[in-house]
Amino acid sequence: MAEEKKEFWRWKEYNWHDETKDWKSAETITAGVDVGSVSSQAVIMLDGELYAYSNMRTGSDSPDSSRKAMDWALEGTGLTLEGIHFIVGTGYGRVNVPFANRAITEIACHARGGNMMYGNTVRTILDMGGQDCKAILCDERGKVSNFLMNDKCAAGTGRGMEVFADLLAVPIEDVGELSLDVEEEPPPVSSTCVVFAKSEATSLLRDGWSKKRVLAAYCLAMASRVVGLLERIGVQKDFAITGGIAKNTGVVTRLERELGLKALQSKYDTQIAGALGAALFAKALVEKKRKQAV
Amino acid sequence: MAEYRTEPLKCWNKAKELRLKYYKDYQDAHKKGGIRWTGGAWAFDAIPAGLGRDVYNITGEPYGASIAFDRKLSLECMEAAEAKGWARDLCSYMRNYWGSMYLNKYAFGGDYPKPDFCYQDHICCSHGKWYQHVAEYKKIPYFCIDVSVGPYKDLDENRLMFVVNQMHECIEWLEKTTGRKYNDELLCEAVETECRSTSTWAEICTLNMSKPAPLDEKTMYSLYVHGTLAKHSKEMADFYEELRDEVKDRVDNNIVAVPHEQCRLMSDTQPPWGFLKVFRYLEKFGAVSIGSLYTFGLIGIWEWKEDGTWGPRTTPMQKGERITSRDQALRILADWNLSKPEWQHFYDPNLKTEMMLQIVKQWQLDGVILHLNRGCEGLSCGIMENRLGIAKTGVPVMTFEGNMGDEREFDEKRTMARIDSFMETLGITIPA
Amino acid sequence: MFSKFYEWYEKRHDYARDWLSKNDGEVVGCFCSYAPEELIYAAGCLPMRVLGSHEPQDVTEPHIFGMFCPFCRDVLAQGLKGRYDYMKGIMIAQSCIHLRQSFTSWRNHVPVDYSFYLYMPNKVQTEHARSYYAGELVKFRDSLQKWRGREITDDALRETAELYNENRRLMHEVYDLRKQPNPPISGREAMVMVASSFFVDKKDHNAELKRILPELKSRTPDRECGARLMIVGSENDDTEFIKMVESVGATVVVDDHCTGSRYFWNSTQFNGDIMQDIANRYIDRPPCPTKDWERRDRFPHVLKLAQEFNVDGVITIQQKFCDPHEGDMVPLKEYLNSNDFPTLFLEFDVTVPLGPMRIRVEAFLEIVGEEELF
Amino acid sequence: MTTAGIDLGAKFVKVLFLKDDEVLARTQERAGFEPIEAARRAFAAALSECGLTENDLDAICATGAGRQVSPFTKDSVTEVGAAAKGTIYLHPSVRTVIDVGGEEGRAVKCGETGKVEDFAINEQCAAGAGSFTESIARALEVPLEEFGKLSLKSEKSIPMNAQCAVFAESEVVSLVHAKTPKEDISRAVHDAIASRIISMVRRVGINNEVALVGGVAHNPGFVDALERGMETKVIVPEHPEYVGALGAALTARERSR
Repeated sequence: MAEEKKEFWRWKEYNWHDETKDWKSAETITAGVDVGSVSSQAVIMLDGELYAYSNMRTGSDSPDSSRKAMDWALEGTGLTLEGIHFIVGTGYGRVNVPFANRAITEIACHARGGNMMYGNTVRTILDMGGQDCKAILCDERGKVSNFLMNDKCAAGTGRGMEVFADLLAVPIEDVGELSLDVEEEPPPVSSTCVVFAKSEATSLLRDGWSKKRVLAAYCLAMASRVVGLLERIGVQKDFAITGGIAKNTGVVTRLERELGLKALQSKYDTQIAGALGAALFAKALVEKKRKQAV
Repeated sequence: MAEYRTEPLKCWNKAKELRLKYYKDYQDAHKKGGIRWTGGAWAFDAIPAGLGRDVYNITGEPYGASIAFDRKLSLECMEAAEAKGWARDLCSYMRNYWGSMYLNKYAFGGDYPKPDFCYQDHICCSHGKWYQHVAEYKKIPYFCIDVSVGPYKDLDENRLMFVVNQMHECIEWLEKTTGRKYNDELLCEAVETECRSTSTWAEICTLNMSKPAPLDEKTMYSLYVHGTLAKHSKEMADFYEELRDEVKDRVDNNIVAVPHEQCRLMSDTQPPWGFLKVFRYLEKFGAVSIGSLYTFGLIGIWEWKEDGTWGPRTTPMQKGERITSRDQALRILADWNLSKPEWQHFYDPNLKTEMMLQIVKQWQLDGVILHLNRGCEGLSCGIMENRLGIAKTGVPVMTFEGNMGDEREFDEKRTMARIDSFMETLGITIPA
Repeated sequence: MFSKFYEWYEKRHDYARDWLSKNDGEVVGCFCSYAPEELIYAAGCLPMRVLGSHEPQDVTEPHIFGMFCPFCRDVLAQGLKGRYDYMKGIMIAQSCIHLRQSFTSWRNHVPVDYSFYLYMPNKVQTEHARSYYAGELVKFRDSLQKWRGREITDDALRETAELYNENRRLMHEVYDLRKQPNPPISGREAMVMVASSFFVDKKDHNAELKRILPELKSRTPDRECGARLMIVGSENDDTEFIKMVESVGATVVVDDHCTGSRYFWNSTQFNGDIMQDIANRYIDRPPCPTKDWERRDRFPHVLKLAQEFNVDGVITIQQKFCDPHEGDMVPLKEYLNSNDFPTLFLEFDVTVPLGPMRIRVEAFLEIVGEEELF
Repeated sequence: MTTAGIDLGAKFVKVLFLKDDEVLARTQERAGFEPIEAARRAFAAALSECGLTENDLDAICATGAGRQVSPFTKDSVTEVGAAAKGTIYLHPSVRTVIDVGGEEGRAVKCGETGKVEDFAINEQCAAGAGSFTESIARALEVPLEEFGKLSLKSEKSIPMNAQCAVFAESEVVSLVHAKTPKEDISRAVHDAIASRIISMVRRVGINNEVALVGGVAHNPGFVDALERGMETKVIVPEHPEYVGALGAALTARERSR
């Protein structure tokens, strides 16, 4: 039974650092580590500017995942963990980042990170993460004023999308594009429940639907569920999406259409918003600490 | 296999016209200087009738169901209610109704007509909140009568008078709210008419004891609804008498609902209104749903007869009584409504099981289908105990989960698959 | 200091069995905080509200449909599993539809000698409710007298009402201490104190309250107060949840729950006819949403508590599928927000998964808390 | 008489040939998106396994979600009926049959002849048992086959409450973060799924004896959790995943008599 199955849900892991910058000349080096339920990111900042980051899957052990993410972000920079002045942990495993100086929720971090990524006009941030989905309202400093999370049902999460990609044997990075390649928008799958949507998709395919059409129906259903969350909190402009699903154009395009609002674009990777916010908080905290010490 | 004669009801179009006229009348009420009120289908609607002959109402449950029929509009309404922050598991009639109000869309075209006041009775937790919110949102007055005085078998003077006293209080409130003088004669007339219409509906249901059945439940849904709109109205009462005569005629001439009837069932609670094809699917098996405690007993008023059978409740007029005073009218109205079969299980599921088993016996049924309706906490109250109670007597019973007004909670394929299994259990196959 | 209350709370069945061995009476299960316990107590019985067990279970599915609230399920499960096998009587004062299910299923499937469904009015806002309810209470008294074979005299009722009033007054005194800048009592301790009063003989409970009060007044809290929170909503005796909230930089200083302040907030006023006096006390108490119409009388009450206890924010919680509270949540949030109290809404189940709850609470505290991050 | 039963399930197509009381062939194929093709393959494999041709079969009956599209026969029996019939044939004393698949669980109360007296099927949000264990095993980085056995090593009960498979996964993640041993997590997961299935079984009543059929019956952790939860022994027939196909073959035989 244990046949070799290709894992279509697996997305690419990567790291990056800015070779034009030299950490040795930085006054404040801070980092943020976001250990999510599905993915982990580490971000290193030099005086409040992005320097290096990594993005990888969370393993079954979160301290270990946080260490791996951090090491990978440091890789090739010559910088070591000890050289970082302040580290903030965030995400599901925020209290399990052994080397962090402080833990802050991912809700605050996404707002703060979003503020930098999309500019200080952003007022609504939708974080579509692995297992939950958060609608966040914030002010011009990136301070949260209100938030909502999905409660009863996990429809509209990255986990659901992974399950789906796997079922249809479509690499997860391609889901969005493929779902847009349909002549006419199909009705949304009636069941957005991850478990039941699977059986519904199977029967649609057996009824002769193309994979693209099924993907379109699922992306649409997912978008409508999320729009519901946004409407409940009351979307304010400007609006931005962070997290893994932000990369899925199939969901984002439909979400924008239903909402009648375009999401802001950013030059940064949408998945690092939480870690970025954490690193920014780390900077504020270390500066405050220095002031107090004086 | 026997094939019986089947033909559409002659009064079908009239039924439809009456229904549309009702919604149109409400919409146009202000043009004629009339009054518009809104509230539940269980409200004592004979009471506002005393304000004049130009008083029109819209009852929330059938209105919510009308929206459910229009799946696109219903989804819009649900989403509008959710956008305001309301929970998705609240009463789906209520969410449809609120959505229509928020969107300012009347299901029968045009804007949502603003009511002059809200008036109803409190049967479940949602009903109290439903019109409280409408009244707040539309900034209109609200009056609600509490009827939670226990099952009819235990009714006594203290309990009856709690309801009657609130009715008196309500009349004073109506006068104050509308500035109109209350007319007791109109009240008496309305109460008499209500007794007549609700007893006649029960009579129509008893005609379905005939085997094969002259009516199927899907048809009955379109007809019982008149009672949920305005049970006190002369038009509706007259229509029910006409319908009764026609159904009698169908029985006499062996005109039936399902041509290959080979299995008789009943259902319970409201159906998923967007998916009445469930009943068409049953027909393929030659299975006819002859009704339910819901279709029989939500509008029909019944009583246990001396011979142990269950039948239409004898009206005060049939007993030779005339209604002539306000107090008498209110006492009769309260007593009559408190005996409503669909009201008893709010206190004790066993009372409902007992009535359902009586229907199984008297209407000669082979099985029972229970809709576990996520959209209505009131009528689903105790439904699993009903299932147990029925199953214990050896009567086959199946359940399916759905929602009367929120199609997102109904799984068509799985429901049909369940029906297949149930029919197999009953030993019924699709006739060739 | 609160060890006695914790012990009662955790070993409620032991307490009840012990009570039975010492008294010539029975334990009567109550299904709602509206139960007029004074009558039961005056009949020589111990009223005991069935609260949550917070244990997952799989026995209620045949009896209660899936869309009904987890609390009503938890209640019935304990009965079906025989946790209350010493309890000979049960009664419900009419409350929400969901709890009625637990009561009727219990009556059908758990052996009891005595059961009573009291038709407590839902419309407490009409004056007619007073005499009607007093009339229903008379029936309850008659029925109890018949069952117990002894008379419930007006004097006994008066005495009991005084005992209950004393309990209410003492718990008020404890609650008053929570108004202090750093309250000497945690939210969890307060919750256990009120919850235990649902099972314990009021005489014992009063004695313990009197014992701790002087000590409590001079107690120096060993923790920072942090953000001052209020918690409002449906039935809640989830001490683990409060513990979690109070471990992340906050203190719950007041509540509006039927298992909390609403249970003891008002007391019986004596005007001559003791049955009417008791009836009035229940008609006039801070209402459950089920009974809060046509006006919303609960909202100003909640606001007043929030102001008097000087809270920074309000957590509104609700048992999943609880229709009465769901019908209040949207306007309640608007009402509190428009009065400058931020709110956080959470949905409860039999057990509350602490991980997902914690992030919501922490994020909320980051909103209401001081601005050290900016 | 030789008959065939074809079970067109959501994940696998299974074929079983029955001659008198002897099973001549058992084959299965992954259903994929073309279950008819899969059925043809499984059917051909079964024929070659016992060296028969289609003409040697006296009757064929289909069951499973895809029973109405079966290419070989119009005759069909529902999953509920087939599970009951197959189980009673193998274990005549059984009165409660529990059938758990990837996305659906069923409980059947049956009489001596395998006649269905009552049945229950899980409602929405019931977290498909099969899919659920798969995703948790993946989150824990444990191979699926070992995941079930792992739970037998644990003695500790940790309550889990999430109704939804995905949220349950977050509860598992919380347990992982709290450094809970994998075997305890495995047991918690199996207990949670079993508890949901038992809830459903209680609707029809737990009437001795109880049997578990379907692919999940191969998972010892689940069987153990089920037995503990119901406080009764559970019979697992040999080849539990073929019981539906067997029931269909038996139905075919009955109907052609």
